[in-house]
Amino acid sequence: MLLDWHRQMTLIRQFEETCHQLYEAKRITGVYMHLYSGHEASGVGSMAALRKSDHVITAYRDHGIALILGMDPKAVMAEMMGKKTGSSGGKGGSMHLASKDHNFWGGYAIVGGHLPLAAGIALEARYRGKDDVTMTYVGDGATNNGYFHESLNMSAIWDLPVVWIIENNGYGMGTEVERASGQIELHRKAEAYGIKSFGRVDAQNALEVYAVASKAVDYARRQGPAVIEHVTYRYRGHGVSDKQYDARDDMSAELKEWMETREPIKILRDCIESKHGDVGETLAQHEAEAKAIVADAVKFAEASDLPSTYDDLLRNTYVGSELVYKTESSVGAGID
Amino acid sequence: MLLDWHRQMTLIRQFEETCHQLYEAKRITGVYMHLYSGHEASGVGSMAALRKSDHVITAYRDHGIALILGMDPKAVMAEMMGKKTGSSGGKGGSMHLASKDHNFWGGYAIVGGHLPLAAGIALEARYRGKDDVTMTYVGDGATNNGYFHESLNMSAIWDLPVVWIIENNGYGMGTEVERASGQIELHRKAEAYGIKSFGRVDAQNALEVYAVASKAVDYARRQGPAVIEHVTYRYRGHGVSDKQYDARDDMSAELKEWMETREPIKILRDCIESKHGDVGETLAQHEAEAKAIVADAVKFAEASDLPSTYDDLLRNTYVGSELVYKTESSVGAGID
Amino acid sequence: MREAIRRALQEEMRRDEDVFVMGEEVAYWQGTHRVTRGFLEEFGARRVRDTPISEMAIGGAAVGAALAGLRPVAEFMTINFAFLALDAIANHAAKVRYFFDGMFKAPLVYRAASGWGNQATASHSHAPEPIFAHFPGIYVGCPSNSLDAYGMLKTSIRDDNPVLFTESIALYPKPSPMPEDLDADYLIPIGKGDIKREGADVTLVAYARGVDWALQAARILARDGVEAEVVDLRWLRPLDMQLVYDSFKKTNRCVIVEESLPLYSFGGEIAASLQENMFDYMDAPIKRVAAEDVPLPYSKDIELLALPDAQKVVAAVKEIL
Amino acid sequence: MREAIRRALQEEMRRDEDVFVMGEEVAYWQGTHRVTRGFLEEFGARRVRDTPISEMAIGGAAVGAALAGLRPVAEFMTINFAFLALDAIANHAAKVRYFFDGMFKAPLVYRAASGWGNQATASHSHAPEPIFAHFPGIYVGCPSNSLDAYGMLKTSIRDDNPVLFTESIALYPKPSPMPEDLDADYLIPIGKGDIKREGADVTLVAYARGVDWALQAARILARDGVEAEVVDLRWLRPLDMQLVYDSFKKTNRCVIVEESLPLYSFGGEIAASLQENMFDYMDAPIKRVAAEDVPLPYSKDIELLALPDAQKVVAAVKEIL
Ligand SMILES: Cc1ncc(C[n+]2csc(CCOP(=O)(O)OP(=O)(O)O)c2C)c(N)n1
Ligand SMILES: Cc1ncc(C[n+]2csc(CCOP(=O)(O)OP(=O)(O)O)c2C)c(N)n1
Ligand SMILES: [Mg+2]
Ligand SMILES: [Mg+2]
Repeated sequence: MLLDWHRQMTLIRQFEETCHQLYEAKRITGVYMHLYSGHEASGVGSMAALRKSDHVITAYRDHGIALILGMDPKAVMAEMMGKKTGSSGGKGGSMHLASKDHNFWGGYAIVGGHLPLAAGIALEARYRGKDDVTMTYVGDGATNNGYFHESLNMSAIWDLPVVWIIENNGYGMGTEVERASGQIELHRKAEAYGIKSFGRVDAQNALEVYAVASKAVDYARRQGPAVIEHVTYRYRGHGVSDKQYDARDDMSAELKEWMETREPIKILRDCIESKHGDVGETLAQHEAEAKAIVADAVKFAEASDLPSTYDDLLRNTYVGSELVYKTESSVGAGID
Repeated sequence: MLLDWHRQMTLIRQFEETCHQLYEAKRITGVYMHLYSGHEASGVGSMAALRKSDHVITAYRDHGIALILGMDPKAVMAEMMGKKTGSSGGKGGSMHLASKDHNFWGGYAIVGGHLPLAAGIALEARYRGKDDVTMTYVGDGATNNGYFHESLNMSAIWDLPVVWIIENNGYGMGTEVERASGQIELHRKAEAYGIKSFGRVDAQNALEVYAVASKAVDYARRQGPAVIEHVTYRYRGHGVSDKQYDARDDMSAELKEWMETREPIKILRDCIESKHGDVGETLAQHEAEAKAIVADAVKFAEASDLPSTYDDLLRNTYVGSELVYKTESSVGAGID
Repeated sequence: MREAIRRALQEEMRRDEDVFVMGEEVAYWQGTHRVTRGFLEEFGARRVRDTPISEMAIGGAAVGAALAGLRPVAEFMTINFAFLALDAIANHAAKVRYFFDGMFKAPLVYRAASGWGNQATASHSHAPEPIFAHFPGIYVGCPSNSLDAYGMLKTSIRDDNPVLFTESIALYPKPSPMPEDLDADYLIPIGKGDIKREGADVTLVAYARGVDWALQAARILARDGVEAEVVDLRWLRPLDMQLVYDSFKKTNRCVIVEESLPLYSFGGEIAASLQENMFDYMDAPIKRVAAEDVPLPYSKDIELLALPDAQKVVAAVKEIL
Repeated sequence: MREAIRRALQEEMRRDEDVFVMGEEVAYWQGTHRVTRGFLEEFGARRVRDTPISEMAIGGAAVGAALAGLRPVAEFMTINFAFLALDAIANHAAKVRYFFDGMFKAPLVYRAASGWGNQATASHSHAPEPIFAHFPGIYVGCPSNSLDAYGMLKTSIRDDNPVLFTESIALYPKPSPMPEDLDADYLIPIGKGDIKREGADVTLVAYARGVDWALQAARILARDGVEAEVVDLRWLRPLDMQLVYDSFKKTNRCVIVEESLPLYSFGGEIAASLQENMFDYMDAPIKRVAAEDVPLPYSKDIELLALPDAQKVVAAVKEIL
């Protein structure tokens, strides 16, 4: 399992750093792309606690989630470039990845907007008496939005099987948690809803993440909503158009420290080695694989076509309705 | 002081019960009127902790608040009837009472909508270095709305001098607190914002309310936001168009019990008597006064005119701008 | 109209186990407007769900439940409160299919009581259907009588797209004819308008409560020998403009009637399309009758001054005859 | 235009101690669009306030602070996020004066970056000014160049009414002329439109970024000897319709240009008023150029298909010449 985690995390890092380079090189365009570099253990460790029939939903920092679920890196990279072959046909881009086959419901761009969707998805499970869990990722900054409040409360009163994972990477864009939230231990917000909190986890350590997530998922399956706070860090700033690291030395110093002392891939590697001894070769192989996979993905994406017709533009605004409508019948008695 | 409280509470009860009768008699029209009967001690006890320069804001259950502040019952009753002489010129009605002279900012009808206004009003005090407090009343049901979350959090990070008083009367319309909120001890929601909670108070007892409110007001003045939960009950249902008491026996039984065992005016009367001995005459006098004041108010209101012209309709949509505008000057160098 | 809506909803819940109701006071309180009266008893708390006062969550949870395969009918107690759900409605319900290029569908219905004129005061006095209909990705239906409400709501529930379905508060108590042998599959196609009265002299275009005013005005005008044709668009999105064009070709005159505020609204859209596409048929300017352009007051006489009515429609028609 | 807005705001904050800025990332981050660059340093954290991601609270706290006597300039990072504040804006800021029949005033400005065309995807791709301008009680200003932005923002800050002031993202980097000796009291009256180009053959009505497209189209048309008059309304509420009428009396032809979605929007309102009031001057149908009626996509070529541009304006003009 640990080796597989390493493979996943290596792939994510490779994918994200490549996206960064492609954006700098203007081979990926647009204004919004938020990378998961630094967050890898948060996603990998927590999603390892899920089973196939469970559900996943997140915000715009969604590349890592998509890859962990097993979405094809080709289709994901093609989506970055807005290609027809992209996982969302080029309509959604970086912020709107999703995969029906993986119960991955997306990828949303309005802060907090996906949280009530998570409640609704979990409601379907309760409604049908299934015990599938909806794993929901939400940022620290988003916890200050009304959507967070209303959604967590709804999950509480309806005992919905949601695991609310607060990915606390210290910032909402340029705002530190301390300046945005009256409660800085974000997991304690669960108290306001009577939701069980599984506390705060060092999310640079995939094993710790997994241990807590397993408990929370199990609890959600059997009882109701759970909250976990993942303490992590973003390596590439808020998003690709974020130039704050150049602007703020304190941030780049902080970043340096995180990368040196709390690098998730290194932490995982260390504990793999402490368990299995020297696996250097396998791990090196993962990196080689990751490079190859991402290189292929880029090739595939760049070779694909952009949607270009009016038909491409209009398609899927609505479902074509298959209803057969009867004609109106004759009219009689009054009714209010 | 206690005698004055009794006078206030008696006046409110008389005013509200009269409003109820007038509505039943269709002498007050419209669809929304939410009475403060049963809540008297909550408002009287807490506002006794304020000083003249403090601010007050509430939702639509605002008659009692207006009267406690000393608004003229004539103008308030005229507002119920939508008269020109009403405190809001007939534009606002029951849900939109306010008085600039009393720093009473209203009376708002959208659940939770007044909460960020409270934060903004308190911000003005902080901004100017004044220590005036903004006393804010909010219902139990409203605490489940996004407005509540965002407003309390904002008051916390900015250390705003707001006392958030949750008037928990057990219901939001027909929904019990238990069915609407994951956290049923509403004061504990303060935890989510790192706001100091002054706990839960029996708000049928004006003295207990006053004791806690005084501490909270003092804290808000010197430090920052405070939360208090007032446990109270509504005697006249949610609003005048609420026919639930006829529909639900459990509710009317519950009401009966509250009126018999926790009647705020009786509780106050008992402790006045335990302190000052027999004051029956004075209290009877209060009732007589209240009847007279309200009867006058009704007479005044019914004798007043309704606004009726287009000018009445349009007036005060905007402030007539007094700006003197210069003419456009000639154009030169470019600027982005 | 209330009974027809209640019946349609009840029959659809009986027909399809996936259809459920959520909203403020829909269950124990029996619905603020009594549309879900008896539903809790019949369908139980699993399918008739009271929510907290959380419009953002109501709006968004309906999307999630629909994505996952249910058919939520989410009620906003009044459309005014749906302002708090604009993002959930316009940015999520209406776009979730497009974001992912058709990967998902969101078969949901938002129901909301709409309209004013009962001294509800400014923040509770709106008929803002055109504002919501501005956004593509959702349909907007606004019935004007019982039978239409029945057929339109059934269609809305069965359709695989999100629908905002508004119900004029003023029409709830109004009785209107229903067929004795009403077919439980009586469905009114989305986007299909209806001629509510035929006439050759002027076209009155309206929806929902506006149709009432238009029909009253038509009766008054008939006394003076003026025959008005009343076009009930029924849906604000998609718009059945062809029906309006065909009527206008005959009458060459048009007055548009709505309960909403006047600016950037229904009247503007219809008038603009008409002059753009029917220019050669225009014998007179197209007129608009709507609310006065003010926040609406509590006091009853001035509120009535602001409210459209048949007389205002008649006056507008007379200006262009 | 960015610099002009920054300068106007900075000068007003220097002039009046009661003017302050609040919004997401306006302080330490220097403003997402850099409009408040340097403000934290100059004015300090008391007057330049970062907020949490709480649009409802931003919208409502501005109202409270204004009621209490301050002059907040509250920024929504983009207008898309103001959807979450529709209730605070339309039901509170716009109505608080009316509720209480003039007892209070709310002198505040909501600033928001607006517009699309940069692959921001559907939920972040709106220019919905007309939706907000639907509601009486607030003014809506939408400048098209630096000098207008400067004068309009100053007026908005000094005026005692609430104003929604939107800034086209596409115009931020655009340089446009400013007077050398610009008067710090240069104020553009609320509701005053402006002729941006004179011409006798056709009237192009626009605002904000639409003015850019109209002016480009006018230059192209001039090559074929067609002289277009470009009317920049500048404010969507109140509307300077007289300016449009006067131009139309001369040209008898009109095309309306906007960045917004097409239905229930700006083009509809202007076209409807024109045909209603200028019927006798109409020589051709009034045309509308707006976004395509779809949620907007990420992929760049199809996004450009949906975006209005000068060529679309030219084509519309040619249809009615
Ligand atoms: C409602 C809303 N307001 C503002 C934004 C702009 N915005 C995008 S991401 C972001 C910060 C979110 O921070 P956080 O929740 O901590 O997530 P992170 O980016 O750190 O993963 C903001 C303010 C938005 N997309 N939606
Ligand atoms: C946003 C919004 N949603 C719904 C309503 C309808 N409504 C009016 S009062 C009310 C109940 C509020 O209950 P609570 O906050 O407990 O206050 P109380 O009436 O008990 O004093 C509701 C749902 C509203 N006015 N605003
Ligand atoms: Mg963060
Ligand atoms: Mg209550």
